[in-house]
Amino acid sequence: MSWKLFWLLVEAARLTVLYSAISISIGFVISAAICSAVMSSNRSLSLIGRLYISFFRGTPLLVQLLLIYYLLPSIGLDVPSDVAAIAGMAFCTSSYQAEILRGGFAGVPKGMVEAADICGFSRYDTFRRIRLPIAVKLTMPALISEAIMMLKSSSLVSVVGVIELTRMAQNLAASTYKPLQIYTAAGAIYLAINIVVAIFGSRLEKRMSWGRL
Amino acid sequence: EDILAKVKADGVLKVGTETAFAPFDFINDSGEHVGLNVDVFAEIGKELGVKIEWVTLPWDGVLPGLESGKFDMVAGPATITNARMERYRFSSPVAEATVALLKKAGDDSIMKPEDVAGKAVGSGKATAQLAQLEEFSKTLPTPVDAQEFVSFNEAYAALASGRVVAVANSYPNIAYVAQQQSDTFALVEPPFGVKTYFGFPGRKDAEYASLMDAVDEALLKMKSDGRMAEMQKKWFGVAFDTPEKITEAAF
Amino acid sequence: MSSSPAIKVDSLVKRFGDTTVLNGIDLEVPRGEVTCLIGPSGSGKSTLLRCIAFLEEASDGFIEIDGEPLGFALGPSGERMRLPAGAIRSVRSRIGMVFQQFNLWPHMTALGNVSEALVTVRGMKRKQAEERAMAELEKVGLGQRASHYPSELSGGQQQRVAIARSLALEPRIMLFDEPTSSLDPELTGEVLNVMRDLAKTGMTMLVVTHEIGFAASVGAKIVFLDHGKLLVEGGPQEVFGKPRHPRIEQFLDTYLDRGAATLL
Amino acid sequence: MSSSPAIKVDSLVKRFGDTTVLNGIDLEVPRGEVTCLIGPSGSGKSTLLRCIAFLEEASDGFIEIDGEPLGFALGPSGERMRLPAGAIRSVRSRIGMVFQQFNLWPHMTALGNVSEALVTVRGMKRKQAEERAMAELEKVGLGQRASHYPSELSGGQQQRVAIARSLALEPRIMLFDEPTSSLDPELTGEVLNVMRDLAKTGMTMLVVTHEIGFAASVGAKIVFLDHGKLLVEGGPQEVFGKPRHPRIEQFLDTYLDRGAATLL
Amino acid sequence: MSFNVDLVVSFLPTILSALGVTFLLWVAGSGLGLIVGFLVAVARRYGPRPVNYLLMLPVEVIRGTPSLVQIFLLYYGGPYIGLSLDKVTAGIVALTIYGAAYYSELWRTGFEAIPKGHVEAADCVGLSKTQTMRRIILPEMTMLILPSMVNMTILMLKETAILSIISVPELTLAVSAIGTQYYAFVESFTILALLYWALVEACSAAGRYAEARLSKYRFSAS
Ligand SMILES: Nc1ncnc2c1ncn2[C@@H]1O[C@H](COP(=O)(O)OP(=O)(O)OP(=O)(O)O)[C@@H](O)[C@H]1O
Ligand SMILES: Nc1ncnc2c1ncn2[C@@H]1O[C@H](COP(=O)(O)OP(=O)(O)OP(=O)(O)O)[C@@H](O)[C@H]1O
Ligand SMILES: [Mg+2]
Ligand SMILES: [Mg+2]
Ligand SMILES: O=S(=O)([O-])[O-]
Repeated sequence: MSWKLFWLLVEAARLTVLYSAISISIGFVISAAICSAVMSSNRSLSLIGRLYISFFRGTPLLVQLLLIYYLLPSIGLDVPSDVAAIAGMAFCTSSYQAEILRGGFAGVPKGMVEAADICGFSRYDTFRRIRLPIAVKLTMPALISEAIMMLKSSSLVSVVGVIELTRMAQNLAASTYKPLQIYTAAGAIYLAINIVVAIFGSRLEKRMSWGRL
Repeated sequence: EDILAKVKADGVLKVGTETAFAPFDFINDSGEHVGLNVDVFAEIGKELGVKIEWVTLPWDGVLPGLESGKFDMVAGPATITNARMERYRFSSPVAEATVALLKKAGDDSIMKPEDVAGKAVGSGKATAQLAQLEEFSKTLPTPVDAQEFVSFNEAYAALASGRVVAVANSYPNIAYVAQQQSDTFALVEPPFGVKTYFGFPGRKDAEYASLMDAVDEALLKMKSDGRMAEMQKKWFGVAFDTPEKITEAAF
Repeated sequence: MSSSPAIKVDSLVKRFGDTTVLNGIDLEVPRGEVTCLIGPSGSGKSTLLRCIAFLEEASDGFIEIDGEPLGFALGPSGERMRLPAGAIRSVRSRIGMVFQQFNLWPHMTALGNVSEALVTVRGMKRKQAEERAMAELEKVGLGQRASHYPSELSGGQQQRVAIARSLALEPRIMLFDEPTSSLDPELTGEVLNVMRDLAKTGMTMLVVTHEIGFAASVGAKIVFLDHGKLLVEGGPQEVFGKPRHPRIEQFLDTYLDRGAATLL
Repeated sequence: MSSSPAIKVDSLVKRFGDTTVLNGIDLEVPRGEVTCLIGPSGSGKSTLLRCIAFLEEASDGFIEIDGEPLGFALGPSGERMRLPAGAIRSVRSRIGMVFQQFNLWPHMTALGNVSEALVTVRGMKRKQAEERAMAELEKVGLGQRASHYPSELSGGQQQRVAIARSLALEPRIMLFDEPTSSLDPELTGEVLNVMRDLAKTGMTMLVVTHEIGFAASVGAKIVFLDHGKLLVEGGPQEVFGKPRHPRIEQFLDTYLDRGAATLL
Repeated sequence: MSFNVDLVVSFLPTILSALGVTFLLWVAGSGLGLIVGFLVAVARRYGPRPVNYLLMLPVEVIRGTPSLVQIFLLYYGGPYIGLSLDKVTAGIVALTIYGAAYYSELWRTGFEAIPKGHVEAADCVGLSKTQTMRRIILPEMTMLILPSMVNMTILMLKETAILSIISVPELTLAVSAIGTQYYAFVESFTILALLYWALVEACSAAGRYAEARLSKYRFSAS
């Protein structure tokens, strides 16, 4: 395989990284909100959270992207393809992240929350400053896994016209008829990106290694 | 609102296609979108006096995109069949789509289409080409073992790795593959089965009629003045005779 | 207001499901002194403290802090009525609490633990809050350890950080729930000394403890709880001096039985 | 066999990386008596106990239980040799241990915690095991709480379940690592009575404790550990009686400081 | 856009049999993946040090590359090295390997969360390693990892769709084929979304049921 083709893959991988990074970050903010809605004692809030998760976790990302990109225009909302791609990915990953976090929240010792109560924290502050960081720490490996999964699922955003790594590989495989080489190269690029993510993740885990709770 | 009027007013014709369908649409070594469609639409643009704006999507997204108005028509050509004509309006045919076989280079056991009797032959799932292969199989002493793939690109991979001995696909596509990868693949002449054609799908709705008429008019002009034949030669190595209009397909 | 006790507990009842854990507690905690809550395991000491800290809502009865009702008050037609959240927060902010298990936040340094509420709750600037926190940590002898995480501190040090965290918010009343029972004796000493110093400053303190020695020497008032009821209350001489209530006698016997007397 | 001590520790060394935590311990724990292990924090008491329970593997030296080697023995050519797993399991099954933290299993009720090993390890029928467990729980005064999960029990109650869990297996030797550090005086007395009864039935006990009073009155033998070395050992009079070893003197001072003396 | 109900009805038998294939692949892939992942996690967490490092490489490579690429290489690349699996076997093998890598990390998260003392207590009362695993570690960590396990199992369902690339007659391939043949894309995507959603809901419901049964005790990390 020529360097020229490989470079085309690398160029496309830049989009993969960009779209993933943006949507995973946005997704995390959404997931924290959704997770607290689900755990809320307010029943309708909790129901909304659960429906959100049910929909975005229950249907394929492909279908969600198609809905955002192709169905919204029919109700007069024309979504550009980059916005559709990021929104679709962010909604999807947030539903998974919310479920992961929920497990983490169950592991936050009650005493930590009571200490915040006593110090006069509002529920929002307790959530933001105490429960969320501890829950994130407890579920860090799962969250990093989810980020890596999402990075790979980003291949589906080609359906709204973004030519990212997988799509470029498919295009090149179709014109060069050397799919094994092209896909191996694409796989290696994904691996390289994900190794960086994993290293970043374990750094983060170390930084959060204030020992056992 | 009349779409042709809108296109002319904007000065832009938006065309959707997928770029994994050589030699009609594909990405070349320099990362450029090239192929017969690109050349044909460049000419259509000249005829209509508008610029062409390409929207490239995977095939799964192309027809939904057409239906939701993301673009005005589709370039990625499709075999014109009666079932499909119920849903879309097709342009005047731009190439023959009759089915031929691709084999591994140096495979002497297959010299003519009939030689695949009793062997594993791949094709695209739910495609017109697969249907033709199955029809052809019935005429053979022992039927072929027809293997279905999610797209032709996987079928070629299966051929290269020896999982099938041949792939049935439209003549222009196969001829191009054989020419590009002469070390690996070879064309089995002649094509077989009934004659079918490739056309560009567009919408049947009334407001699109004027646009599709104008495109047909441009295509006919290109066919009559030889531009079409020239482009076919460039991309397929041969020129095809294509009818002016298909109203009733072979199946 | 200065005439009202720091804490006034009135007919407090707390049930968990079918079990009644506190069965009508009446208690006054005087201002500026140390009141010690003793009693056997399961008698409801922690529960009472948690009700006063409003970590648990009492099932019935009332609590007043500095004469102001906490959580519930008597309504116009004589019914028990929940107060608005704002009122609860304001009354509660006068109370600090130190737990048996320290409950330091593991993701913050000692300094972070102490300064966090100053920033988040009091809205102080981070820098200013950290200066205040540092001063608090120095008071409990931990200036050198400000940048350590809880997991890097010994139990006694962790508990002193927990005390500093509470004190930084300048509470008028401090509640302690067995602050030394998960500490070794040598470390216990550090924490009890900090508490003694605090008592000298005139802080109102309500302390659940098993350190009878500490209760006897520092407690101005001793309260003995048994089976969710307040059984005996009074100064250390009244409670521990002879003649004693038979239940206290029995309670202390087990203590003497441990042989401490033989040695000391 | 009856002439050998219940536990014999011979030149035991334990290193964690570069730090030597136990630095050549020789110790005999006599049968049927209570031996108390005291010493300042970090002196290696827990580590020694954990080596004897085979929760840690010693770096060097030997341990014998009832005259049988635990974990390691001297090989034919004089080298230290690891014994097969089966032999380790069999020797180890004679030992029960109660931890400083309760270490109850949070997903089982009190009854489940106590009966689990009876079913899983001893192969008893569930029903029979639960009857035994129930009896054990009643001995520590928790018959009423059998169906509660650890999170629903007070600290004191949790520790009592942990003790019952150990006793249910009828070990021949019991190791206690500060078993009463979260119990109040009254319950400590009950538990210590159980321990005394156990000693009378021929149970050998090795107890790490900060309850100097208990050590002085119940311990037939007192062992003082300091910086990973055995500093003083002997009967309570020898160790605590005057004149005392200067290090012991210093150690005891920290206790007097807590003010226990003012009362008792 | 219009929706052709008759078309969907006429293809119901094809759709249902494809649904069956998808379901089988899902159950086999995630079931085997769970087991293999568990063994990998146990070997990494409780086995000798070198085993941990030895297994780290394949786990990270599998987690780091798209399943599409893995399946493509296994099925179309396999014959070049004499490994000619049939498509369903290749599909299940690929899913199992892919799932095992992810599941093993979840299992490991759970192992890490168990306080050491709880395992030591089991050790002291004579529970063997397997008994400790079965009776103490697994039940105790369930509440923490159950939501992530359900997540992953749902992702495994979606991964089965990738097997269309090696022509396994599963749901996505079958339904999108109807789309290709009749150009009925709205219909096919709607059907796909509904069927996948139904399977996912069944899985989440099972997860919720398990959580409800297990939440009698509150997981405590102390
Ligand atoms: N959340 C709860 N649900 C049910 N029962 C509870 C709960 N919390 C406490 N109890 C019960 O209430 C009783 C009193 O508990 P509390 O913790 O107040 O006792 P305590 O006097 O502090 O004991 P200790 O000295 O052991 O800490 C105990 O019997 C306990 O089991
Ligand atoms: N796993 C370990 N790794 C490194 N150092 C350790 C480990 N366990 C214990 N230590 C160190 O060994 C020394 C002795 O610890 P040990 O727990 O035995 O003391 P102790 O006498 O039981 O103290 P305490 O009274 O506080 O419980 C301490 O300095 C401790 O930091
Ligand atoms: Mg208590
Ligand atoms: Mg210790
Ligand atoms: O080993 S025990 O936890 O049963 O003491």
